[in-house]
Amino acid sequence: MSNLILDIKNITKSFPKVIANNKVSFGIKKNSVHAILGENGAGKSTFVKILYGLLEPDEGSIEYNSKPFNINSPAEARKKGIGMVFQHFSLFESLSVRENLILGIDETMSYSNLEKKLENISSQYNLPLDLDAPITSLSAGEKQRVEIVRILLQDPQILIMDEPTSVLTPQEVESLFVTLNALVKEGRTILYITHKLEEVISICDTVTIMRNGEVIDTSSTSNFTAKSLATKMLGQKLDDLKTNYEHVKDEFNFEVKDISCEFNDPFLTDLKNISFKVRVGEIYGIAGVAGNGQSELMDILTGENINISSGEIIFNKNKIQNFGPQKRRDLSISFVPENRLGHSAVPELSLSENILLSQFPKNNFLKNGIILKNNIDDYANNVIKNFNVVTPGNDVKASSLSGGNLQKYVIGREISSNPKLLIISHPTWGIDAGAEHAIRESLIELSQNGTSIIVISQDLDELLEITHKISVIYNGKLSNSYKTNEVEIEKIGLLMGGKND
Amino acid sequence: MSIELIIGILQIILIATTPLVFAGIGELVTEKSGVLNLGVEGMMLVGAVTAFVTLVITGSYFLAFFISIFSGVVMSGLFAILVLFLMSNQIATGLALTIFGIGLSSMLGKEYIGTPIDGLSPWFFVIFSFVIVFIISYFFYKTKAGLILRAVGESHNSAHALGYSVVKIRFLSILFGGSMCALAGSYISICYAPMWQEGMTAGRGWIALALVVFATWKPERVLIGAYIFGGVTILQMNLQALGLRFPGQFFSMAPYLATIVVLVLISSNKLRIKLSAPASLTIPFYKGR
Amino acid sequence: MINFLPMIVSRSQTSNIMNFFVPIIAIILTLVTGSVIFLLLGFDPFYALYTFFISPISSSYGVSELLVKATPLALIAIGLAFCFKNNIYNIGAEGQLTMGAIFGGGIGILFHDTSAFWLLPVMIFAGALGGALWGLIPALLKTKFNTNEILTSLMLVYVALFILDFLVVGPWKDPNGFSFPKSRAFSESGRMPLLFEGLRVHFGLIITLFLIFISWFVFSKTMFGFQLKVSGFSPKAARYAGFNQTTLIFLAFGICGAFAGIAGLSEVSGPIGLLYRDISPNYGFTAIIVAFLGRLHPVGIIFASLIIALTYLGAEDAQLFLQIPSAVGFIFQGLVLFYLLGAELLINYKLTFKKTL
Amino acid sequence: MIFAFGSANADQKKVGFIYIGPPGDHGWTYMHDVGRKYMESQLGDSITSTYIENVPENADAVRAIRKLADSGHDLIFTTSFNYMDQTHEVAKDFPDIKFEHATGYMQADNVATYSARFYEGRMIEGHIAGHMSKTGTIGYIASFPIPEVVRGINAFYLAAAKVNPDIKMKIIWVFTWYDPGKEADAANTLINQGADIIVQHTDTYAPCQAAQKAGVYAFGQASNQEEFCPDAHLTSIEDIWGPYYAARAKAVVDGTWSSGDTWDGMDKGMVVMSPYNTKLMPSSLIQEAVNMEVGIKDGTLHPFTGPIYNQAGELVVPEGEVAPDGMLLGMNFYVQGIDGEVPQ
Repeated sequence: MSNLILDIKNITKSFPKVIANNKVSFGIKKNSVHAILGENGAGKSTFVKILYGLLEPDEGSIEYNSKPFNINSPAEARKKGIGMVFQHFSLFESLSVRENLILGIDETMSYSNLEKKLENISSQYNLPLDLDAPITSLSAGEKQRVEIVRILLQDPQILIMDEPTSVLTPQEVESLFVTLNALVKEGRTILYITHKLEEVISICDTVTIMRNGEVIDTSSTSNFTAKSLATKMLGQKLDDLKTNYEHVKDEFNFEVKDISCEFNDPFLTDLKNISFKVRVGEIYGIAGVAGNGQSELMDILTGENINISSGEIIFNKNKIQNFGPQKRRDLSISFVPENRLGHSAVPELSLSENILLSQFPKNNFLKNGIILKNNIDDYANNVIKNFNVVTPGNDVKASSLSGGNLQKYVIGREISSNPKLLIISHPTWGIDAGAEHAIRESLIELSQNGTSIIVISQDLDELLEITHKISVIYNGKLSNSYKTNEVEIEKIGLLMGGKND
Repeated sequence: MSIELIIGILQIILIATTPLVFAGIGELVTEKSGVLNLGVEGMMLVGAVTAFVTLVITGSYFLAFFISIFSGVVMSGLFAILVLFLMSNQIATGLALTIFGIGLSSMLGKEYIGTPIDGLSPWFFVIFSFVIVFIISYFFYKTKAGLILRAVGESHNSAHALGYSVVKIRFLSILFGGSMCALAGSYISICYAPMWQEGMTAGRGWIALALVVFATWKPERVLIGAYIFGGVTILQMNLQALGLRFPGQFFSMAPYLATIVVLVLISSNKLRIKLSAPASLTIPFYKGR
Repeated sequence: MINFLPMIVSRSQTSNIMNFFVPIIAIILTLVTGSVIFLLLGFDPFYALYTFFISPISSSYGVSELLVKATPLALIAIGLAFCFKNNIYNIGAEGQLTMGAIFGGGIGILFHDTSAFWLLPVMIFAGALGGALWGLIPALLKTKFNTNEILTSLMLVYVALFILDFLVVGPWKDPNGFSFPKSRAFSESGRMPLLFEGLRVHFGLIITLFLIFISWFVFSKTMFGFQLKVSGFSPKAARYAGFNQTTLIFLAFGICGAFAGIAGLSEVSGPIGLLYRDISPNYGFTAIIVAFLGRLHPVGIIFASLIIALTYLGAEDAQLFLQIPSAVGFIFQGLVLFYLLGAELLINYKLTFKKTL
Repeated sequence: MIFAFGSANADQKKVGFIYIGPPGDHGWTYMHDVGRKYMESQLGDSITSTYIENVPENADAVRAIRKLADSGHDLIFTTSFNYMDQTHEVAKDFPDIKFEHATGYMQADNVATYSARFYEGRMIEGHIAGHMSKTGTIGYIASFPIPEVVRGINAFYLAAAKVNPDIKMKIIWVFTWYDPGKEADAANTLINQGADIIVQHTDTYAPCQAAQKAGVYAFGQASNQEEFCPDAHLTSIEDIWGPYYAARAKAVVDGTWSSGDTWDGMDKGMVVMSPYNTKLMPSSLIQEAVNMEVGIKDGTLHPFTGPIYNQAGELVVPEGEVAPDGMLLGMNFYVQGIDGEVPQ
């Protein structure tokens, strides 16, 4: 008998353009926290989807407690004692917590039994829940709690956690770790998927490092430092990015004054008295846990929503709060919203056509409402060339590009129009390390040329890396701003958790 | 107005509204699972003709309803295969189903127009229409299976991630919708106006579709919506019969205008629609992402 | 375990070859199924198909009739394309057609004894206006009250038909018509000129081809067409771009209504020449099939309108020569649309056969 | 494309029919089809006949009519009012083909018109209703406000009021010829409002069935509907087109056809009352009805005999006179005593 609960052998899975998993093999010890570490696009998600029965591998096999493990669906996986907490919660927003929990149980269970069991779980692992609340009213941390409780109801042997901390405040991360430790103590095994080095060091026993769909190494975490892990994970050393404050001018060219916005909609977060100022050439970061009003604020900054309750937005002395996106672009403001597919780009249209989306009033693209295709193609080709977008041409559908390439293309489209202010949300969400690096570099370069940039991001590391100033949005309120190179990370963590100064 | 008159009017309204309730609740279940089937009228017609023809041939009411419901399953199954497996546009496919149903029903019924049958008393079905609404309501809000169905309509990706078979659940919901539409049709040709005539459902399928929005996807409210429409239709006839001097065309328009007005009133509260409409409605589910 | 079930895989570019072949595949499958149906009904399938699809257009008169029937279908369908591209499901074109006939026909009745060159253009304009106004009601309800346009546009069909009924039995009835439900005839200058002596194909065809050309230009070359497309594919991207979606909805409904209105007017001022209750054999609904069958593309719509028109003509010939019930025409329409929608999968996805574990 | 017609005999004449509905509807189109078959049986090999069903009353009708003309038909019957302009449009291109348009009022050298005086039957129905109604309330289901329907209502009322001056008519316009559900609803509504006799001027037998179920009386429409509602059915007005069709086809065969306007009634057998229901009606009343038929046939009895007043109380037909055909043809008002107004 080995002490491996899972033995993965030569799992291969390919998609039309990419081999997502190439002969993945490693073992997971019983009663441990096992990390799978890798950049976005390294193949972690594909692997866990195979393990959980959501995808079928092309080749390879898995042994579970030394027996062949063949499953075709998550239901079977759960029956065999494997549970999974998804990165993007698989919750039903308009249903209640109770209903969501019931959906996670396979056997039929009477309501009274369910509630007894819930009480036990809640107290045992310190996971309090309001059963009647609709999911949409919960914070990200609470939603994750629902996910975890839903899985614990099944009493799983293996718990897969997919990037569990990406939407949590540092304090919530702490309490998650307490819960995970309690679970391991009981003899459960945790498979922890992440790209965050510190988490691997602090909580995991063993780590499997993946890159480009292949396993690079599996070893005890005690053999690694954060730095050595990073080197293995990234493969090659990327230059450190340098923020410097020298080029930031003293004058402000953008100001948000006391903006409030009431939506009267449980799916949205009301914005309360938001104020901040941005200097010429400054990168201003807005941190915060997802769902605290970022997208609502973004809509107001871009002009997609101009129905604010009160307040002003001033750019170069123009009051622009009533301007739509087009009028703001006329003033040389550019935007890149979070979602590439269907927001900043139309997946069904060609790259060329996507240029027109935000650039149509400029650059001689139109003559009497008629599209001048050649000029657009030229612009598209320049973006592709200058921003190293990997694509067969400008006429392929946007949806056919990888996340990183499309994001480079979208950001390149905006930067190429020489904006005086760029407002960008989650610039490197869900893309590979190389593209991430390139995008951050180009943002820094842009600011050095005198463009002010506002970055909204949940990725605190990213903000710490590139911004000059940082503030935190929590429950629709924006904190004071701090110089990024002076602020303590604990301070930001507290602000993200709503502990105000 | 005397009590008898009012009771009489209510009876007529009950009889006239019942097919709308059947078709409406069937479509509601389909939509609740995230699929919009605009083929209601076509399925009702095929349901009506198969019931009638079966009754004429076999003389068995049971077989008539059984075969009719089976025809609804076949018709909606055709739709389900197209939208679930071939991922076709739900709106276009539903319209195609209606056109196909119009043609098919008049083909099947050609030889049977004007064949006399003994109509069946509507009252069992009138009561059943209320029962089925409450069964569906219980099913949705008190059973696990109903919860799963709602969850699939809410977010097929989450439901899939939890291991529920989105396609299977939608398939069954579509089949249930189809069988209820066929039942509505067979009620029309066996109970309501016992005969077969081409196109005899006369647009009731479209009204049933409006009812679902009316009802903001809540089963009990299908009843309310259906009875508002049925009520207005019968009341305008009563007003005409009382000799009110007003152009009859405007009386006949009343149910349609009332539908528009109520739809406007209900949907002008955007939030309510957003909260109650199945979030995945009309969005095809594509597994191999 | 190895199985050979096909897998569905998304294509990086929509397949142009498939774009062309899919409608042809659909038609072939329809013909095959049609043969089976005819066989089951006890007819020689080849002769039946010949009667259905060839014999109706084997004379210049037949071709002219095909065009007469296809003209309103194509015109309404191209109008619907403006809506459908924008993901607006206007299924009330029949009502907009009726209103166009009422507005334009109203002018024709008012000037029934006028002979002037301006009469027809004014009628066409009024027809477009009437259709557009009727189309704008669901647009208004959708943008202002968030009301589902499928249902409102449909309800308005019934309302329009009752209004037409009211007018032809009431205020607009022919004073010399013994109270029959029909209006006076329009004057000769209020009629669509015929294109060929002795054939019914009329100037409406030219208008339709012109408007289809304009629509093609708008869809493929102009910013407005681009806006419709973007707003149809992803409304959020349209908002990001700063397109005014309310305006787009109004424009799409207005254009569609105007086209349907012109179709209605050219029907009453073309082959009919007056107003009565039953001016359209459901052109407004059939055009929805045409629009989808033509894949919302102008050229596709032209072909689709001819095919669907042929199913009607064929159904008449099949009755006359083979005593096949007229309903078979509907069955063919349903079938061709089913096959098309099913086969459309091939455009956006491809099937790959590979072994799986 | 005429090869579909392997005509056995070169002299054989071909007769075509354009139908508004399906021939099985047991209403209007059904009776035309019965007439067509009667014609075939009478004329034997000297003719053949075909029809096109479900032809909408719009521009499509022209093509359907022309198709009949093109495929060698010698005589074409177009059997609904709104085929009028279409019939004339085709007829002027085929001067050698004879056309017959039902219920219209425009003739040409090769276009004759024909219609039946259904209102004569309404008079008898009214008379029966006046006797049979206990509640004194008649329910009348009307389709569209066209003269033929209004004429029927007036003829019915005048006869009924003669028997029972207090008789009341309740009229529901359903704006369809053809929606069984709606027709049944209308019948039930009328019954609920106290009508104990249902009269219909729509095409399906749903009203008669509703009356049967409710235990009240009903008159059928177009064909004998007794088999659908044996305990309610008093009589029906039957449209008997067969003899006319046979005569006109014969005229074509003989080469004696000429245009004209035929508006025949009971005297020529174009309007026939279905057998009176002996279970429900006293024999004396049946005898009265039969006597009325005789009177109508020999011209001593006319449904619109003065004095007739309109709703405003104006005398429209003076005492002792009968309404001229011109007035009947375009009748669009209710006579005095009927509640409500003609929709227009």
